[in-house]
Amino acid sequence: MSAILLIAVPLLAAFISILFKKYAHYILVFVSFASVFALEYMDLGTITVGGFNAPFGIVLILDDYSLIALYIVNTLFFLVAILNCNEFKKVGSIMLVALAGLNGLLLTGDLFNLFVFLEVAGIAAYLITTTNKKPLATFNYLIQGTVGSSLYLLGLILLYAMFGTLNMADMASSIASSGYGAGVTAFPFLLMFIGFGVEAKLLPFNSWTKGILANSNRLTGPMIASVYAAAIGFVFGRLLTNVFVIEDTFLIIVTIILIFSVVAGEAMAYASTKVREILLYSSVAQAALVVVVFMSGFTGWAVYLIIGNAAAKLVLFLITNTATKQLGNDDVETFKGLFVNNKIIGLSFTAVTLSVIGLPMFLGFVTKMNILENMFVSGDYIWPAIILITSVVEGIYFIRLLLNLWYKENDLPEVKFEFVLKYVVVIIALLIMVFGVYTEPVQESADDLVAYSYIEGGNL
Amino acid sequence: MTVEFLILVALASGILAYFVGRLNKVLGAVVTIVASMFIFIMIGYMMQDINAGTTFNYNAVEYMPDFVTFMVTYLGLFFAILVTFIFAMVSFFNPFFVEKYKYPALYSMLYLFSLAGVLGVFLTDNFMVLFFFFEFIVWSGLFLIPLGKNNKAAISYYAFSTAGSFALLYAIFIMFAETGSYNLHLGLATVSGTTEGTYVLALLAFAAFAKLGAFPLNVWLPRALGKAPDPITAVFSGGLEKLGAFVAVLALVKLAPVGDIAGTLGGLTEATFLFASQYIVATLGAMTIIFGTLMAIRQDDAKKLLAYSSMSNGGYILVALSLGGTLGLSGGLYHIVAHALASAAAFLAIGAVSRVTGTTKMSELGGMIHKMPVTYMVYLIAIISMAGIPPMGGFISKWLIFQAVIDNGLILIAVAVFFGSIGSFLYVFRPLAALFLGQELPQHRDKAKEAPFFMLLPMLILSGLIVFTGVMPNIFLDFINDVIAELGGTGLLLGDYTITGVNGVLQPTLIASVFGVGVLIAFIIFILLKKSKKVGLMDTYTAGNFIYTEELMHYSLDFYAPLERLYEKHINITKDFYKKLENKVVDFGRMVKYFFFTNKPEITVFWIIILIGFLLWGEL
Amino acid sequence: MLQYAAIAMLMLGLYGLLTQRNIIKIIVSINILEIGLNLFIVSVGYVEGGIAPILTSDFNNNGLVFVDPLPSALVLTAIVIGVGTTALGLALAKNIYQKYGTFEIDEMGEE
Amino acid sequence: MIDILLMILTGIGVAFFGFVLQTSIAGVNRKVVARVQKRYGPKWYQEFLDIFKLLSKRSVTHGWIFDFGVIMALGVIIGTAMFMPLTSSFMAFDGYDNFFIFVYLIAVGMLGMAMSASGSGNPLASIGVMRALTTMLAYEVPFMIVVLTIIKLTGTSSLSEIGLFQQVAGNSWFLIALPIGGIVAVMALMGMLGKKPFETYIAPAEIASGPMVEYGGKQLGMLFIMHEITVFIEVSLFVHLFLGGAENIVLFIVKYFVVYTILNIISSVYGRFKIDQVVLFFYKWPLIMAITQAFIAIYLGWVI
Repeated sequence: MSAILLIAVPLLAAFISILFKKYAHYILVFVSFASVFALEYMDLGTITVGGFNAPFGIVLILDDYSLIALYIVNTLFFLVAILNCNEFKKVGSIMLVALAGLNGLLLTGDLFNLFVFLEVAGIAAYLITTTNKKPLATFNYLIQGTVGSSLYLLGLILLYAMFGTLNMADMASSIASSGYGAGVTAFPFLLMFIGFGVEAKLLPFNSWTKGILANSNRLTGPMIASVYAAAIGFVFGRLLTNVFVIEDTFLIIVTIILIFSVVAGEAMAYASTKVREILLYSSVAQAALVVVVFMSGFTGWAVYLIIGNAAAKLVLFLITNTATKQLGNDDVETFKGLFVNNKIIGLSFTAVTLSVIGLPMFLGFVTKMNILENMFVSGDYIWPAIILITSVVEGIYFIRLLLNLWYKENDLPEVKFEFVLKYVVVIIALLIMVFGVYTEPVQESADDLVAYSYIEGGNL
Repeated sequence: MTVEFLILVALASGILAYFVGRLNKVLGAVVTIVASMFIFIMIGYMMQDINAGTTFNYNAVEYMPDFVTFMVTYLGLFFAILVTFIFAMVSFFNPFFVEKYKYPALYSMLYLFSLAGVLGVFLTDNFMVLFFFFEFIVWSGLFLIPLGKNNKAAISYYAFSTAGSFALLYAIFIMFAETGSYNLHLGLATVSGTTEGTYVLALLAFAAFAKLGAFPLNVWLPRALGKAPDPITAVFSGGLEKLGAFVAVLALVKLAPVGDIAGTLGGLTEATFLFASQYIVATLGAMTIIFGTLMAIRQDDAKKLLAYSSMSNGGYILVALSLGGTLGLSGGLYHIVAHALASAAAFLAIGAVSRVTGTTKMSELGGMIHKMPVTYMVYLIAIISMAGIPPMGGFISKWLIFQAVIDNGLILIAVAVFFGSIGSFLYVFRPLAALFLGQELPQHRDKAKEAPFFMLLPMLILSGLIVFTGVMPNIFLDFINDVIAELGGTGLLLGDYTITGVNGVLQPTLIASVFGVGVLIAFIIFILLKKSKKVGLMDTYTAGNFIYTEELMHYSLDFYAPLERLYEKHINITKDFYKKLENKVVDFGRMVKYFFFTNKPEITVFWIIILIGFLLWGEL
Repeated sequence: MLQYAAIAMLMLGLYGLLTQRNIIKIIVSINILEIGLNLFIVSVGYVEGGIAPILTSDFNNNGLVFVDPLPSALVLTAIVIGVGTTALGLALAKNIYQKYGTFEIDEMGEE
Repeated sequence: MIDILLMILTGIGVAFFGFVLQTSIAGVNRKVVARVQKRYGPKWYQEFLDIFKLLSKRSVTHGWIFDFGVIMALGVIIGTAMFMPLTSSFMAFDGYDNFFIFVYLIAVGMLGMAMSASGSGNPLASIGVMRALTTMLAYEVPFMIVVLTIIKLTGTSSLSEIGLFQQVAGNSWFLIALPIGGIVAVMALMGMLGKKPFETYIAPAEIASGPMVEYGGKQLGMLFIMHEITVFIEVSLFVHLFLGGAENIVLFIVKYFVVYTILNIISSVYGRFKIDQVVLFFYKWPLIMAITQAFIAIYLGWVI
């Protein structure tokens, strides 16, 4: 079956679920479950929509890169859906729209189509965050999201005016052959970079993240922090590796933004005392790191970084939000000694955090080592220094958090975690540990992923 | 008996200890004893194979990624035997201490995990495997420390040792970029002498300083060792600090020193052939000695005092290794052995006291000798060696280090080294007088009783070894000569009983026997004369008035008051420095939060316009 | 000429976002921004002396000069999306008013 | 086996000779100091009388550590004295008279005495021990820096060879060759012997004579013997290092007597420092002088 179904079926289900309000969340769970398994039978290749071939019509591309992206995003989406289906009943249809938008984002090969799916997913995201009961924060997110995507559209149109095409592969080849100096294409690329920067939580553009994630609940936290972050990360990666041409002034601006995001992200996390804020700011820094790795060209390892971060943030936000709902606020003080009497949750939380820091025996360690190794081989000495110093800071505030959560003698907070959550969290932690030690498959798949991330050019 | 098998045994027994520990705390700890003894004996066997002159290369195990290789070298084996021995001895204490901790099963598991890590670090010739186990020890040590009193110490421990291990990682990658492989010997060989060599040397020295707790990075050592559970402090100061010494050997010995020959300071007749890098490391080592000694003299908590003493001994090791040459190397390596044994024994003795009385604060203790005489003797022998006094091992290594310092004519470093050795009499005597001797305080009189046999056994073995390394050092020095030969230096000139340094010959057995003869004569004089009347401790010369309260008659608080007054004002220089550093990071974080994260949308729009303006600055 | 007007409106929208603290005014300035953007998109497709790009019976050979149809097609979707976001914005404004009783962000106070 | 026994016997002989020599010279010096204070002073063998009177008295003990400490202190000091070369050629253990052995074995003696003093349960004794150790920290470092210079110049750390080095025609005694070093050594020697300016830790007027407060009878007698032998070791160290050792025994005794008497005379006119003044004093002038002397002698080679 062709990949278009991944977008069509959720949209159809969304409209059906509006009719049967009561069964909305069952439809959601069923569709997301089906989409995860449908991926098995999807045949790779490019799908032209409406018969027009590549440079003229919209084209969807399913290659190794987007297949892995789809697997990850769909499974994470399914996990979030399962865990929240009984609690958030009325959100079923919006989630389905979000699923369609995300799948569309990952599949599309056309820049304007990317804008449309970005908006569809964006609006679904704004609606999901309304469950936070913080209308001002959602409003803030809406405004910034719209400004970001309008700038993306502006940049897109400028490129269209210059090169006459909207198809990614065609755009890339025409930019290369057009012989324009980098200075010319810098402005539209910067606009598109800012447009995506807002969604990808890069520092100057992400003032919405604090409002949304700091008071998120079991649905919005994992959705925004892991599912959306992963999807945006993958798409941004595809854009960065295929379309963008990054040279002198544009490169300077982008590097400044990224260095500032990584360093400031870690500093902010170090300075904050609320658990969710720590996770939020560390995911800002991780997002910037993903972009850095994409820019230096090791797409394979960037993919593994995204997977590691997305899984980790899912587990972390699930546990933190469940505990916050039952404890009231999420200060580190009230969380002290949380794991003393629920050890399984504690162990998986610790395993996942240590993997994010990059300590041995975990997936994070393998990814970080290989990224640093490739950076050194490619002669870049500055970024590894920044990464190492910031990961020391990151290590300190995560360990401080962990030790507070584990070691406390009297009046421990009573938090009940239901079985499904424990089950999911433990599986993810085990996966991270297994792939941390048994690194064979990770090594090979990362190297050959690098080769496929370049699209072989639509139908040309 | 391959290395992977031993590491697997350690890991497996760790997990076994966890599950057994869940059933019965003490049994879990017993597993740690059995496992660490087994590993120590196996390492001992490996010693025979190596003595046959062949360095075994156990490489490639299927399920590990292909580049994991282990190699047993003299240097690695030297450290491995020493540290596994300390682990084995200290493990005897686990069953008695494990009930007190919050996660007893976790305690035994992590104890064996760090042992596995130690094996991994010392017995490999591949840098990435070394880093993997290096981090693994940091990680398992991290969750052991908070089992003691509080977890702030664990955070500073984590901060410094990760900074150290990431510096090591950066150096590894520099070498990888040069040689394309992670081989340890190849990497160090190709890089030494080049400009990258200076970066690698600086980074490896940074890592060694962080792990040894040397001067610039010493804030974590007293906090972590003071607050950690007692057996863990013994393992840390005896065993895990030797990781830093191992990295120091890699940095200062295997890597050719860098920089111009500093000795030729214009027309000096006595040109010393030391390189700039050796000078810097030696001076930092000297500052560590002075700082450690001064801080140790004023500590009230016995464990903190011994932590500072292991810091200043770390300084000795750094000075010795940085001077290099036959004397420097053999002095440094022998000091590692002597210090490891002495500080492990001392910490175990203090641990035995704290198990019975619950506190190691000297102001709350006194007169423990009357109830714990054997622990007292163990502690006495340990501190004699730690202070470097003749009949014990410490004197031999200090004598070698003095020879090295004098031979190189380093005056200022000699001042620090002499100050350190005399200062060590002071801070080593303080716990002896305040904790063991003096009045026996009533609150401890009934509770205190001698440590059980299984706690005394390791302590006695350790003190026996301390005396043995002092009286018959040549056996250990032969093995150290093999290590030096492997590192490319020339070994020490050893007669059957004598050690010939640069400017003097030493026969330790003769000193010990003359010491014995002297004591015999004094004993004969003592016995011949009239027997004295036994009198209680309270019956002392107090100019006539009657005394009733022991506390008033026990001098332990502010023991060296006149000396402490001299440098009271500027004690925590480094602590304040790191506090300020931390505050800087927190302020920067808050400032960014204030500027970038508010609920008003115009912030983002403002920054977008700024960025676009920045790009289009030239064009319009 | 039209492009300059479009860019001016875009600038105006951005200025509105920067200065206004009233929720409704922010939504209005977002709309101005989007209209300016849409105008700009349409203006990109303009061809000097081109005729409407509709193939009718008498304009069926493609020798004629047509105006580029693609941007105007894109504008359709852009406008629809603009409507969607504005509708959502207004709904949120209602919630905010219900909760805080005012539209001025400053008076709402940090939560 | 026999020669080892012979060596040990000669060692014991050397130690005994040292004890007798020092006690008699101390007696003579008590007369010299008395003359300085316008009185006649006791007979020259008064020191012997005091010691044997004490040894015959029955006294009190505060437990096994109290006695063990005294035995260890006296034993170690006797052991150290056995190593001491009397003249540059005659010594018990040929070639093993290393400088560091003396410095460290004296420390063991100090440790033994300190251990038993603290073990006596009297806080004044512990305070006295603390003062003794602090003063040792003060005078030891400058002294060892000067000795470092000597060892660096002569290339050997055995006392007899240093003595022979100074007796060679060309070179003069180190007291003259290293003038500043000589002054520092004298000051350090006064600290070691506990002579007036630095005798805070064993001054009778201070806390009931410092560490010795709880001793009496044979323990005090043995500590007196230990004190005498320590003085013998320290002064003969000074003689070998700075006054060019001695070709024959008579010259050794003359030099020994001259050094000890001059020190006694100097000390009889001084007051007493407080403990932190002692530390401050030693770490200000003597240390700077020692370092400059070392720098000049080693790096610039200016040796008279």
